[in-house]
Amino acid sequence: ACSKPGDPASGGGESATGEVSQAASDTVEKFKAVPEFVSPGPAVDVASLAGKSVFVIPLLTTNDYNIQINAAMERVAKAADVDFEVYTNEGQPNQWVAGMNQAIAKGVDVIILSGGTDPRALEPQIKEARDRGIKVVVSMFWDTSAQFAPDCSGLSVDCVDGVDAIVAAPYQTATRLDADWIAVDSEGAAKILVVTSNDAGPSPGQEAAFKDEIATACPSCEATFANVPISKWTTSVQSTVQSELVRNPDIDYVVPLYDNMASYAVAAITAAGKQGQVKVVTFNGTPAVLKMIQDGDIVTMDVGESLEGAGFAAMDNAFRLMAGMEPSQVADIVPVRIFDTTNIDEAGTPPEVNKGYGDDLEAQYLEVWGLG
Amino acid sequence: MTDPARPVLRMRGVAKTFGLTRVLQDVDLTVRRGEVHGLLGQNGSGKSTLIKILAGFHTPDEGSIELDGASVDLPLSAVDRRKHRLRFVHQDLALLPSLTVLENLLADDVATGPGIRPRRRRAELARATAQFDRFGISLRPDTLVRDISRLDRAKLAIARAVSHLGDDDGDADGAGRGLLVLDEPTAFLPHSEVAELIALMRAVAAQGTGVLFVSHDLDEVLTVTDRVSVLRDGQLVGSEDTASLAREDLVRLIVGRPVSVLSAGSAPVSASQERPRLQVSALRGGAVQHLDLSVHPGEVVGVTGVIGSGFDEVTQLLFGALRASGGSVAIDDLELEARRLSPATAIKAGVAYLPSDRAVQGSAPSLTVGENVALLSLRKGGGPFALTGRRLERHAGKLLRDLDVRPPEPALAYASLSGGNQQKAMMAKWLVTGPKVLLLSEPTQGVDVGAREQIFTLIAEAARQGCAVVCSSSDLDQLAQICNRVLLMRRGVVSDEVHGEAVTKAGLTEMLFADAVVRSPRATSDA
Amino acid sequence: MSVGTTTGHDTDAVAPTRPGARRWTSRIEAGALPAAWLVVFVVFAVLLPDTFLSTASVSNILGSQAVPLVLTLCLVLPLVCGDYDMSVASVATLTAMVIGILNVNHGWSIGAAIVAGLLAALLAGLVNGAVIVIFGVDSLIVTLGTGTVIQGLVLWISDSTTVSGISTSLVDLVIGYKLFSVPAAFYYGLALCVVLWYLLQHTALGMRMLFIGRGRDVARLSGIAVPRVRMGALVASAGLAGVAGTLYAGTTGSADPSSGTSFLLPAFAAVFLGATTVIPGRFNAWGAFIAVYFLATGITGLQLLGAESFVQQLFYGGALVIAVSLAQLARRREATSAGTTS
Amino acid sequence: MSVGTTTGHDTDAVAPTRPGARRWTSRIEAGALPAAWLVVFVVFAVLLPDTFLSTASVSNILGSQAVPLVLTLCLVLPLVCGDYDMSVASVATLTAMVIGILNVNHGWSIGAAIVAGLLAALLAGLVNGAVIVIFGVDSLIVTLGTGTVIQGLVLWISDSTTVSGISTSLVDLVIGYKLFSVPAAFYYGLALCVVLWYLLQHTALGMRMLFIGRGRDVARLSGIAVPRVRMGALVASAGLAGVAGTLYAGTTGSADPSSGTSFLLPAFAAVFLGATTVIPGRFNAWGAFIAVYFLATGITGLQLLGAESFVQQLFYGGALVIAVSLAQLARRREATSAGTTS
Ligand SMILES: Nc1ncnc2c1ncn2[C@@H]1O[C@H](COP(=O)(O)OP(=O)(O)OP(=O)(O)O)[C@@H](O)[C@H]1O
Ligand SMILES: Nc1ncnc2c1ncn2[C@@H]1O[C@H](COP(=O)(O)OP(=O)(O)OP(=O)(O)O)[C@@H](O)[C@H]1O
Ligand SMILES: [Mg+2]
Ligand SMILES: [Mg+2]
Repeated sequence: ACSKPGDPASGGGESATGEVSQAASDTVEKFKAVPEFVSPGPAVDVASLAGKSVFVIPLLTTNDYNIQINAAMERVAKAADVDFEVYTNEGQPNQWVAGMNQAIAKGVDVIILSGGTDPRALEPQIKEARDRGIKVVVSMFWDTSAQFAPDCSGLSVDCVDGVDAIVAAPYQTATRLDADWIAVDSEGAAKILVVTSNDAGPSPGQEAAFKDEIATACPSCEATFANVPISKWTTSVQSTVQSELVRNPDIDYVVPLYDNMASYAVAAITAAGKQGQVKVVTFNGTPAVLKMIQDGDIVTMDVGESLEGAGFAAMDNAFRLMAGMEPSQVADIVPVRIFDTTNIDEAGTPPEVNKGYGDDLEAQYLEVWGLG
Repeated sequence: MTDPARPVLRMRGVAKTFGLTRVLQDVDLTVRRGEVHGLLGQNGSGKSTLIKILAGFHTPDEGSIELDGASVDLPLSAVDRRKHRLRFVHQDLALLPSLTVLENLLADDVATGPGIRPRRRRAELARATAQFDRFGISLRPDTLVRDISRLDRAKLAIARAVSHLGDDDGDADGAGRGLLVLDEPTAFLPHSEVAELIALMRAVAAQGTGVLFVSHDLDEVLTVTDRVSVLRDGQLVGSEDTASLAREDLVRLIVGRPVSVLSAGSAPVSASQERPRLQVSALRGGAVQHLDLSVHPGEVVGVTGVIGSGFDEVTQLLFGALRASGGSVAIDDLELEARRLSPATAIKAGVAYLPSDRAVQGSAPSLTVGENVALLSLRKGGGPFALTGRRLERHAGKLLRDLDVRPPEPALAYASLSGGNQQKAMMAKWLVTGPKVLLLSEPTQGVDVGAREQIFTLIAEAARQGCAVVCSSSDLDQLAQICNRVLLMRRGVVSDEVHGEAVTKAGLTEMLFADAVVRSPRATSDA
Repeated sequence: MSVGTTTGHDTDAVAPTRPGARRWTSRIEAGALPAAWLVVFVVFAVLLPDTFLSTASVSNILGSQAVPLVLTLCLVLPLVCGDYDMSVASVATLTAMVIGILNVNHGWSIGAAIVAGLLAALLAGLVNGAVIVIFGVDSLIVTLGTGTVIQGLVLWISDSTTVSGISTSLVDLVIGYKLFSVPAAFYYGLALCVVLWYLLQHTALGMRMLFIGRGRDVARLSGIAVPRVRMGALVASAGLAGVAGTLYAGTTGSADPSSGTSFLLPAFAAVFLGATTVIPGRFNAWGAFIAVYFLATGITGLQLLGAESFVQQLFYGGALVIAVSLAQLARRREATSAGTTS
Repeated sequence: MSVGTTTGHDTDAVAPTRPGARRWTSRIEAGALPAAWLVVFVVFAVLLPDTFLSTASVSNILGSQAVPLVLTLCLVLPLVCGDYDMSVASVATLTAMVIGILNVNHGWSIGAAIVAGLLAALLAGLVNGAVIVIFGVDSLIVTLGTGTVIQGLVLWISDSTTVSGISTSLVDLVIGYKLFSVPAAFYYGLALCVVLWYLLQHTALGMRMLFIGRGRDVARLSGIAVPRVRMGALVASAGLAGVAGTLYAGTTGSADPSSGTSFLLPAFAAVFLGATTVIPGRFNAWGAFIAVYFLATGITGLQLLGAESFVQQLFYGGALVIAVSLAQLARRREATSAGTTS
């Protein structure tokens, strides 16, 4: 029932040059709508967890993305009367280590590595946490496509022994949506530049997903890829995009994988005088970028993810672990939505974070937790 | 028009302390229009400090200053200095080595006034050329100051100071004809140039400008000044008419006691007749074309000459501070190729070298006296990991006391010692290594009469213990006092030699300025 | 503090020469970087005749470097006076953020927002100047500290969020309007170069700054109001950083709280590289200009070649080291005979 | 190049006094930072008696700063000699990455991987030293350049990905073993402090380095092998950066290609802050130690208080500026009358 991007085309059959697969059109339509609530699993008796403690180590505490996720978590933790603490840091693995040590020393019940904190840089500490009986949830680091097994059995890639639950991030889902949307929007004739960032964990997987999706959704579309390391976003995204536009003047879609690269891509297009010819399509749904859809004609689509949803899902797993239950293993737990000119106003004017993913997400979670 | 009777400068009750050190106390000083006024005193007596107060660099703790009869706010502002035409040649010349000659020349002109006004490069250049012609300076305006000789630097600083004094708009709006302040300008100058400078001062004074002149050379002072003021330990011990003073009176005023060495021609240390300790053959490099020289233990050999003759490079070449292009150097039985000499090998061979540039080559002024003095003796501790620390302070303290460095306090910053004491501390640094060969370059430049005497004693003492001493200097008086033998260099070769009884100031002067035809270098050098 | 990070002192031994000779090598030295630029340009022009030589590519090279150029230029002023300013990137971010917040969130007109942003920058410069000049503290550490404080302030006022939707009139002013298909931003940088060049090379004030940088005490003895000029340079540097921030806001139409700092080290590299050319041995505006565009030309060429990003980094770092070494070699060539090895 | 970034020169006039007086203010100055540390400690101890004063928290403060401390210490060596090394953070990343790749991807034993990582670091140091000392190029720009090259190399060899799963025996060596519940890493940093302190304060070599930094000419004329010592300091600095990289790899059990660079500016801030204490006016090991832990104490206290990120930045930057200004004020107190306001 719930088809997602990447599912084999259900009805479209072979697509010819200039054609778009039916699956892509269907997917785009589906994801333009308000996402439906996906239940994380059986009900949890959260009231019995009062007084337990959750410790969050976000990727960093100086960006809006993590701040919003933290805020959502904090809200429900308060509702559940669970101790909640966020470890402030600037994104250095060294600081995360100190955070882990702090949490372990405090003897908290659950540690949530939230919003991109790399558990691979914390293996020793995660093992120590396990030895002390502290549960570890990794949220928004691994992609939905990753298989997950707590003991790493049968997993080849990237598993970290001692992680008890994950909340998968919709990176590749979103990237596939980018591809599908472009296929539909261009009516099967897009020349696409994807700006990747190989040193961002999910980027290589997203690149592969984009190639895969565009090949099925729009065989006649062409995609090229350019890599800009995270540390060079400020100084290099603009010139890289501009150079690529020079190299290949036919490019009409630029896909920076993440919102944080989008403004530089916009600057490149403006500076090249290609407003109206080249569109930017990206992912994250930060209000600043959604606003660009409202304001101008360069950013035309942004796949939004509900940061509230990510926070709730992480807390849901924390609750389950504290209650001694199996963690939730629903892959597509974080709501995702396509925002383009047709539905952008549902995100608010000006757009607000968490708006546009349905109004009752929190209520529905509270119901699962018996707090509703 | 200003009243001719009004003095150019009147300082009253000026006092200055640095931290807890009283450097100037209740100093009254008056410089009249058209007079050359000598300011004398031992190293550290406060002369330069007084001058830097006039330059607006230091703020006096007490006291007042009148310029052309009008009292001025303290610290003296650049505007007042400009208005009353105060011009300076500072002790260290206050040039910036990394900038060009032209830029240095313009420093005072651009220092004040509206900043955004455009520079008129052609006019600047024309003025510079005129100045250079007037002072006989043959320099390209775009040469860096660090690339020119010390003599040229001194001339440049003097030219810069005097450049506006001759302008004709003097005596306008209450300003007088100005004051020219020269803080030891002659330290770097050879005789002929000193004579020119004296003439210049006279000429400037004749226009009605006051001249304040600092020097340690009493003969100069007696020659040129109309009046002198003497500072001792920061206090003014007297202002007198020069005419009323004999040389001995001056010395007594400065030092507070009579100094005997200065009065008589010296009795040079006698050289022993063993085989030479230092043997130099066919040395060349820098401006030196060819030099053969042998120095016996206990012998003090002076090298002098005019600027550019290479006399001052002899010691640098012998130490490896300047790389030689050929020749050989033997110290006792150790033969060394001159081209291979480096300070490290020279030191290992028992050579010590006191450079003339104390602040840059001789010391690290920001480090302590103890560290500066002990740097070399560390090597004797064996290996790179000899312990320092408290032992260093004790060791250095003893050295300082032995050489009467005042204060003998190893923890002080080296820069806070006065010039003479800095030089004594440097002597301590080298003498403790027990050198076989002692190379000196202008060892008493800027050193007062008292300290000068002590340094001479140290040199004599080193010679007595078997050191071979080579001293390059342009100070003939000094050479006459310490040397057994003096070589005169001309165009890179030794052109003449004086020994024995002939080593007197008069004898040397005669040799230096004799219009003698240069004889064959081989024949005249060390036979 | 005597840890001292004076930039103006000469570390090298003297390189004595006859004046004629000095001229000659100095010219080689001055020409090393422009020559390298030319070589890079020609190589890419041959390799990529169609793309690299196109108007679009040239306009890309010129237009995309306005922010780095202005940040590099603003370092010139304090460096000439012998002071470091490590806070410029943070100040630029502050200005961009103030403009963004006032214009977008508080509905100020873009003009008023820019004025407020620049005032904030100047205020930061005043604080730098006061602590450095009045208290007499080492500039490097003070500006590292104030830079961090400003970074914290930016996070505070922005709530750590990116502000987008800055008035398109600013965007037009910066990259919208074009002359010879090169965005306006380039001409602002160029104009600033001209101003700085005039200031440093052709006014009394420029010479005062140079004197201060090369010898503070000597400058004072010459009657230069050292504290005032140093202060002025630090304030001007912050003000220009504010201009860079304005251009940055105009380029992306948004202000984000953290990205600006990545401009800092490249700006330092460029300003030091620029000091090897035009007037070798001195920080100068045209040298900075050439350095920034030399590096940008190489990077853009590599991008057009499709080289990976690590190749760009290798080029960037390698070009820096090699260009400086070459300039130094030209200078040392004749100095060797003087035996003045370090 | 005479743009000169010599670190050893004193910008301030000397403040000579009678020995007694000098000692007294010098002691106040030296004590300013430790006193500030104590104040910060006491404030948080009072505010957070349970959490801040716990063994766990103290051990966390001590243990988590090993990498920053070692990076700060490795800057001391070239700075004493008057050279900047801006490549240390990149070198540390390189070592961590070499260890990760060889150990994880190529199955080398951890010991062999560490040796290879440290050799890579030393090689980087040799390149730095060769270009700076032999070619005589300005250290700041050279190391900015080599740092970028090394960063590019790291991206290259790692394919821009994080390598995880480094042998647990390294992890145990770094943070597994504990003494008084403080991880071993802290004691490595401490031991390094002792070694550097001994080297700089108690050996002839240390004094030679000091003379090279403060007066290269006098050092040369005193027979010191200036090029060799400078080279040595740069190589040692890179080697210690390699040690920092090893500790980093051991702390996280992984190596990522980009996070290391964020250590650079904090390390510079700490080493300059450290130069205001213990031996004011000189870069020194214990000063660096105190500076690192002073800042870490404040930051940890704020974290435990739950203060927001920006508050930490305000503290960090503010503490830096205020501590340095206070130390300077103590020194100026008596020098004021000298009128040496430059
Ligand atoms: N900036 C300063 N701070 C502290 N003490 C200083 C400073 N400048 C000079 N002194 C001290 O003041 C005293 C007077 O120094 P000054 O330079 O005026 O002596 P001088 O008479 O010019 O000596 P010389 O003949 O050697 O030039 C010396 O003891 C010196 O150490
Ligand atoms: N380090 C240097 N840099 C540039 N030029 C130099 C240097 N040393 C000497 N010269 C030049 O070489 C020429 C000879 O200088 P030298 O030092 O040999 O003269 P000198 O006879 O020793 O006179 P002085 O008394 O000035 O030292 C001078 O014109 C001088 O400008
Ligand atoms: Mg004096
Ligand atoms: Mg000479």
